[in-house]
Amino acid sequence: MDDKTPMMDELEKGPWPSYVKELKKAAKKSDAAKDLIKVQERSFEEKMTMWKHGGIVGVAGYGGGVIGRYISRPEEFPNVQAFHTLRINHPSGWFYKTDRLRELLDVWEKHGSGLCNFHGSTGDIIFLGTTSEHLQPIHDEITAIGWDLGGSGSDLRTPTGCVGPARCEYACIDTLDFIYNITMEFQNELHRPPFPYKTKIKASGCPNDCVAAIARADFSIIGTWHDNLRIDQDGVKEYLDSGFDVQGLVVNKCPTNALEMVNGKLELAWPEDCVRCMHCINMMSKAIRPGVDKGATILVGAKAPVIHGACLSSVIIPFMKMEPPYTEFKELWLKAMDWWDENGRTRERISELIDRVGMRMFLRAIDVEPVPQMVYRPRANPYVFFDKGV
Amino acid sequence: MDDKTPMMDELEKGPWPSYVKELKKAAKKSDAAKDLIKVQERSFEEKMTMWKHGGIVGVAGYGGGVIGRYISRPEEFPNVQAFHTLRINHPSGWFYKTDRLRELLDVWEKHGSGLCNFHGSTGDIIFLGTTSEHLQPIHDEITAIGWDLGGSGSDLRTPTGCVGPARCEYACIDTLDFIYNITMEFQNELHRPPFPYKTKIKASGCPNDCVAAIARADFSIIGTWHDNLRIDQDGVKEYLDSGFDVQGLVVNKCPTNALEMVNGKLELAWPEDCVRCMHCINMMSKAIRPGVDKGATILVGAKAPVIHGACLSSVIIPFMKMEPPYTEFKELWLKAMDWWDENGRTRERISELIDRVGMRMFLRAIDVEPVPQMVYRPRANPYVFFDKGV
Amino acid sequence: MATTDIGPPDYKEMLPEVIAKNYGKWKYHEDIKPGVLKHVSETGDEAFTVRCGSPRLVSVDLIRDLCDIADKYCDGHFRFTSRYNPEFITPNKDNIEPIIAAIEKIGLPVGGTGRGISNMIHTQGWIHCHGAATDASGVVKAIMDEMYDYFVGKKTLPQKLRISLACCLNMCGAIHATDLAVVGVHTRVPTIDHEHMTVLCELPTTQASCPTGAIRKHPDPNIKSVTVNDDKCMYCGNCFTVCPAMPIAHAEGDGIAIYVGGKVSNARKAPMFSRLVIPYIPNNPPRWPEVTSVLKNIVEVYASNAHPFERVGEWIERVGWERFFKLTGIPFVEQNIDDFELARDTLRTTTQFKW
Amino acid sequence: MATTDIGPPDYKEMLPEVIAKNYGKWKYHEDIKPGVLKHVSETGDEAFTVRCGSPRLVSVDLIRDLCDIADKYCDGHFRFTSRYNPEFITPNKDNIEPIIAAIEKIGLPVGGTGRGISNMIHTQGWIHCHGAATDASGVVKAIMDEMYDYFVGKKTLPQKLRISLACCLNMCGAIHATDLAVVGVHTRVPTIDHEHMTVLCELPTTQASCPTGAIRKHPDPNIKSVTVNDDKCMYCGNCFTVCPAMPIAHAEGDGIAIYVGGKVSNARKAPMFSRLVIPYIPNNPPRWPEVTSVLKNIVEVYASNAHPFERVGEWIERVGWERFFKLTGIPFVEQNIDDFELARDTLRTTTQFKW
Ligand code: SRM
Ligand code: SRM
Ligand code: SRM
Ligand code: SRM
Ligand code: SF4
Ligand code: SF4
Ligand code: SF4
Ligand code: SF4
Ligand code: SF4
Ligand code: SF4
Ligand code: SF4
Ligand code: SF4
Repeated sequence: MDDKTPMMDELEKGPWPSYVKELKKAAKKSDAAKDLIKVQERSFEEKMTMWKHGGIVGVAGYGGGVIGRYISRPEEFPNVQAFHTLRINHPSGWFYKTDRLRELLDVWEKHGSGLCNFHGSTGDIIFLGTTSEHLQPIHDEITAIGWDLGGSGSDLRTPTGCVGPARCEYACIDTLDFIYNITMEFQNELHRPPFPYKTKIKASGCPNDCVAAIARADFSIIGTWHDNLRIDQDGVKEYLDSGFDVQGLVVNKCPTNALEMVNGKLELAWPEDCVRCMHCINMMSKAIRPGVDKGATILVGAKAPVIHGACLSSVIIPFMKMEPPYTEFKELWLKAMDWWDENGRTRERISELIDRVGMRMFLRAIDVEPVPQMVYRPRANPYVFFDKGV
Repeated sequence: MDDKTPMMDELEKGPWPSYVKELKKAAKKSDAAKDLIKVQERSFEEKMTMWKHGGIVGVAGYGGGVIGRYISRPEEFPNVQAFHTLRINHPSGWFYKTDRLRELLDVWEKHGSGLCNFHGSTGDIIFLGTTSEHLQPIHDEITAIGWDLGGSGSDLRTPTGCVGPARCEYACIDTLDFIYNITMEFQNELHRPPFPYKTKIKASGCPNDCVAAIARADFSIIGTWHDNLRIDQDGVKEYLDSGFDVQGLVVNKCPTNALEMVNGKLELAWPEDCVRCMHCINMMSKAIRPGVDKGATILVGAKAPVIHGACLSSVIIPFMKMEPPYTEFKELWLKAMDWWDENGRTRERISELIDRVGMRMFLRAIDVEPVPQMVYRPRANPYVFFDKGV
Repeated sequence: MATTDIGPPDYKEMLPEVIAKNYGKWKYHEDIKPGVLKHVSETGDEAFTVRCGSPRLVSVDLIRDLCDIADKYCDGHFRFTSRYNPEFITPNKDNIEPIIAAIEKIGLPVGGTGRGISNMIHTQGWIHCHGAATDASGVVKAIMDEMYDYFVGKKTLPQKLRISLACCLNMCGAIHATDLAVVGVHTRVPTIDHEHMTVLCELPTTQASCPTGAIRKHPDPNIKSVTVNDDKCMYCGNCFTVCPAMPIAHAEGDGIAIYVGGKVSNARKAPMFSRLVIPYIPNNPPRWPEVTSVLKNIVEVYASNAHPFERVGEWIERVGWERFFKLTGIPFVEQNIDDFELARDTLRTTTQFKW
Repeated sequence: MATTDIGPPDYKEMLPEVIAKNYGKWKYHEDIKPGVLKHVSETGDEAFTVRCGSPRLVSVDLIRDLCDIADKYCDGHFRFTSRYNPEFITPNKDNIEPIIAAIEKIGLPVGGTGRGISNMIHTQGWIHCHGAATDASGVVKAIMDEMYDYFVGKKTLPQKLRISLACCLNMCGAIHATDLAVVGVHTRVPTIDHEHMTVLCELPTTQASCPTGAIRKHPDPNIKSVTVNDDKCMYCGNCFTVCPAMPIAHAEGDGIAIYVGGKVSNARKAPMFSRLVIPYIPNNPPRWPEVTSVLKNIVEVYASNAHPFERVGEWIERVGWERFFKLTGIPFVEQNIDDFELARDTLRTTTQFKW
């Protein structure tokens, strides 16, 4: 086999930064990275993955955090025969101090391919490619400098939150603190897969949902407010004076027509109609802000398609105050996990269980009363259970 | 048992015409009707039906048109021991000539309780209550005077259509002629249940759908037009002059914002956006009319909840010309029936079969190409078949 | 040999003269007054229609009375609407008042047109069906007595409002898409008559009839019958439809559910299903006062909150179901939340809602 | 004994000074220019953020380069966004241009803010996953080269547009709710390695893994394996996920599907799923030109048709999917019509549509 990689080389061109360049940088120091380029080239030629199912590999005392991976043609690509990844739990909000980060990178360069994902799509730092022998040393060395593995397998996956109060005026909850707090509280659930399948928690500070919590987490915590949004008329005036089309781009686009321009003032004329969609706030961040009675809506059930099609999370608690130590949330989550644990089948996510046995069973298990906020609309079919009588 | 019927008597009171009075009128001439009042009173007392499952009864050569019915307490109510109903196919549009109708009523008074439904909710005249011996004579006598039974069982049920061109300016198809034509053409399918289950056809002259075709018929034929609706500006002026709020009640309520008032004229400013919802026409019948290129949208699948929940019909043919002898429609319907007949399980309606095997199978069977008009939106799940290759 | 397959009479013979003459030529119409429509033809002809209510379950005598009116004023023709209402059509304006008088004389109310409440689509109930979980004609009478003013035009509404009733989940009125739907419901698991099971029923059909798969073969191979998993049964009665040995009616358990917000017309919004708002109200003959009063409340809340020309469902979808429950004071209960096959699409997958 | 369960570092240590000081006190923000945001605090402090693109799959060297920039201009701190973009935050306005210059020096583009296209969420592809039906990083590179102008702000759009990619139906990017989703798909039934079946797989789990119930026990009791009903298989690969003895990858059959119109934000409209518009495009490395050109076309049609601040899905739902297919010229095929569990809700149950 020749070592030419014309297709890889092609992907060094073009304006967008090239991952092939990154592979090549790593290849200067790592034989595994060198082989990886060839693997990739071969995949392009054959239009097929070169990887096999992973075996069970890991670190002492943990059931997750490592994805085992082996090449299907070890003769051809000996340096990536085993090429496992480790998932490193990121700090809340993906903020880094460079000295701490450099320490971490050094460990990885020593023990692995030197390639990583910043970040994986769950939110971990991914160390991409090492052999089984290196796994334990890596873990020992990163814990020694204050880092730990993230989730994989049937556990609580690494929770993530948006940048929130750190740099966003819209944040209605402290996403960073909340995520850090529950990550620490549920270390056991994160590291020792106890559940029927994976489960995820993501928190966004407001309904803009910048971590896509509603689409990507079994528990989606989304900041909101219970009183009225606040309008600063001086701010409104500034927008008007600047020629910004408040009527056309804000008032007319409010999904519930809750706003009105009255004598040059922008008013939340129908406060009870505001569904806190953020649109007017997004458009006029200098003039409009969320209310002051802040908390979160808790939604449950998002996941990818396998098996019954993708789900978005749906409202379970319209409003919950979110103050440390987040006891109300934790109790709710633990009740939900208990119920799922007892009733879920293997590889059944919580939304699939809810679908199978009915929302009412879930609500009973977590001691939550049904409210119309949970549904877009009531059922149309007449197939109703009265197992508690009429 | 005493003969008092205090609850029935109560329902003689009140402003709405009383069916109890009708029962009592009939009871003067019919012992069965007399017993029926008692049956009804007893049901009110016991909060239960007094009727049993019907056995198989009917008329020679037909498999439908009669619903057998027996009382559960023949000792108590001997005159309604057997109390079958006959369904008489109504004339298109439910128009009657009194002499023809009187002849029909005479037959019924002679052979049955003298009670009827004008009409059943499928659209038949229902002769309510007679014994098995009378069934054949009734049929013989009504056919002799030019009437026939409607559908029941696993057959084509009595087709119905709105008043249409007979008295409605909106009619885009001749509902009466179409219904009469197919009723005559498919007499065999109507009288000798050939299918896995019942199937229905209803036709409305326009999207107002005054026979609820889209909710109540496996095949829903709904008149529409393919060109632009017609606006008569003199008519518009009349509405404006009368103080009618054209902007607020018409333009602003068009679901696709296709209309605009331009210098006192009402214009279909975005004709390609009009979805022919009828709203503007309904509001301004003197000024706005459907276009001239008229035909029908064919939708398939409406039914009641049993077994998988109620269905509304969905678009299969966006536009079909509807001229006698309606060959295109008939061919389509026969192809659909063939496919359903071959593939449907017992008691499976056509929409349930489509759900079970997939719309693409249905479209292939009826030789119809997929078009986006068939769906509100494409699929979200990635579970796609490529059984014809990629 | 009996005559067969002659079909119904040709409709052409049944048409009033003014209709036959102007068939397909109608130009526009006007609402003259409650119950009276005027249709104008391109020929210049006019047709006046007088519509009236009917109990639907009628004696031949009542129909003959209608025939008499038609003979007198409408060249011996009349029709019924798709909601059971008799209609008298005449080209002669002067006939309107006499027709109205004649109709009122035989005890029927003139009305049912325009923005109000027309006659109720309904079914057999305890008058004739073995499956009825409630009565039909009796409940309808009670409701229409309550809604009378909206029929005769003494009160009007933002737009047409249709009420329908079905006495069991078979929903013979196909009332799953109506502004207000009244549905008879069972709430108890069917009992099983093991003794007559094989005589009366086909076991595979019976099993297949159950939407939730609650019916299994009896575990004892000597008993040729079935068992029901109580936890899975939602009392639809479909097993009873196919198998008389599984009676489900129950004096205390049977009653009425209320569905709201459906429509079939394509005007403005696409057709919509009616949605469950009250899962159960016990049967209370002869006047079902709990049923009539919740319907009255909903109609009044609609009347005072909806925009002009907004159907019930359009109004609710605009303001939100959470607002509907608040405005009507109807309690939201677990049964309102769907848990059947398409349940997922009803869950609120957004933070947008009203308090 | 290894240390365990210490968790990630405390985020507080990781925060830049200006962030720590103004934590929770931000008042409003401004878009200064593409890639640069200004946040103003109630304290009067300002924080300037410079955002740049990244290939996500990076060498430690690149991260160290980023660290260098952070050390020089941002008191040794920086962050990544939820879409993989590095962000440098400084209270000092004068640092903006030097930071931009430093970023460009290491080959990264400044941008990704405002009404354009940000970085693509994506997955492993042929770089690391055994299940990949297409590559990830390679396709992403090809697409982002095409979309570059929308990232750096040379071109803008009516509103944010998110593109994501997943290399198989597991959809690790959870890209089922994104404006444009690129999904690796198989189109051939898995083969079965009967010999290794029992060694490698648990039969009940394998059977249960199939969404359509296509997998059955092998009819021959001597063969401890399974069979697949070809007619029921829609190539999801879920069986392969749990059972290595059922390989599904196929050089000619694998490729890419395009989904359109999803969103997750609750702004204006509720979150929406992305919808299938092109069921299959063959893999064509290294540049997947067919994929990039259809995406470009959709973006351009969106750009010239949507209203200001309307996301792709909002635009399509307003004008109708029939219009979308017409405007883009994408053929509508049977695969676009849903036939999975919630299919019924996607069928057009109205006569309202555009030609
Ligand atoms: C690394 C990562 C993709 C990436 O490149 O970013 C990834 C990689 C894999 N995912 Fe994932 N998933 C990753 C985020 C996700 C997400 C997104 C998220 O978390 O926001 C999802 C969708 C959300 C969800 O949880 O549903 C996701 C949904 C899946 C699924 C489908 C689960 C489902 O219930 O539908 C599988 C299949 C499985 O669990 O068997 C899966 C399985 C896998 C496996 C373990 C393959 C397998 O069949 O066992 C992949 C290993 C690839 C490899 O060799 O490296 N992965 N996976 C992401 C984790 C990185 C990190 O920790 O930061
Ligand atoms: C008489 C009538 C009700 C009425 O009072 O108006 C009626 C009465 C019965 N229907 Fe119906 N259906 C009647 C119109 C309907 C309609 C409405 C329509 O046709 O527009 C529907 C809903 C539309 C549909 O077809 O789905 C309807 C959906 C059903 C169903 C449920 C079918 C389903 O697929 O969901 C059943 C159950 C069955 O077929 O076993 C049913 C079954 C029955 C049976 C035969 C009872 C049974 O279990 O076998 C009822 C006989 C009652 C009796 O003793 O008189 N009936 N049935 C209607 C026929 C009168 C006529 O011919 O004009
Ligand atoms: C006579 C009848 C047709 C027939 O063949 O029998 C009929 C006749 C007319 N309908 Fe209708 N509709 C008739 C049942 C229906 C039904 C079916 C039903 O109620 O079961 C519907 C669908 C209702 C639904 O959506 O649930 C129906 C939805 C309409 C609409 C749409 C209303 C809307 O905005 O949703 C219009 C337009 C309007 O009202 O402006 C309409 C308009 C009309 C017009 C004005 C058409 C015309 O120009 O002649 C007719 C007089 C209306 C009136 O009553 O004020 N007709 N109309 C039916 C009378 C039933 C009755 O006795 O009350
Ligand atoms: C930095 C980041 C959060 C983080 O913790 O990392 C972030 C930050 C901001 N987002 Fe976001 N969003 C971020 C991911 C998202 C996501 C998630 C995603 O893309 O996967 C969403 C949901 C997207 C969706 O619906 O598919 C998201 C939906 C929004 C929206 C709603 C847009 C809409 O109209 O639908 C706003 C409001 C706006 O744009 O006016 C918003 C507004 C903002 C603001 C203006 C908030 C603020 O006042 O600081 C921030 C700068 C926006 C900008 O880039 O112009 N952010 N934002 C993420 C940057 C990702 C990137 O590198 O591109
Ligand atoms: S989700 Fe809200 S609070 Fe969080 S970063 Fe986005 S806009 Fe800010
Ligand atoms: S937040 Fe949304 S719903 Fe509330 S007033 Fe603003 S635009 Fe309207
Ligand atoms: S459906 Fe249309 S054509 Fe038929 S009666 Fe109603 S409004 Fe007239
Ligand atoms: S028919 Fe409906 S969609 Fe067409 S212009 Fe009139 S109101 Fe608009
Ligand atoms: S709705 Fe049910 S109970 Fe009523 S007539 Fe129809 S089948 Fe009988
Ligand atoms: S009543 Fe319905 S749910 Fe209950 S056993 Fe019978 S068919 Fe099944
Ligand atoms: S999307 Fe599929 S192929 Fe891609 S990383 Fe996830 S599991 Fe692997
Ligand atoms: S690929 Fe999917 S559908 Fe096909 S057999 Fe495997 S699990 Fe079933």
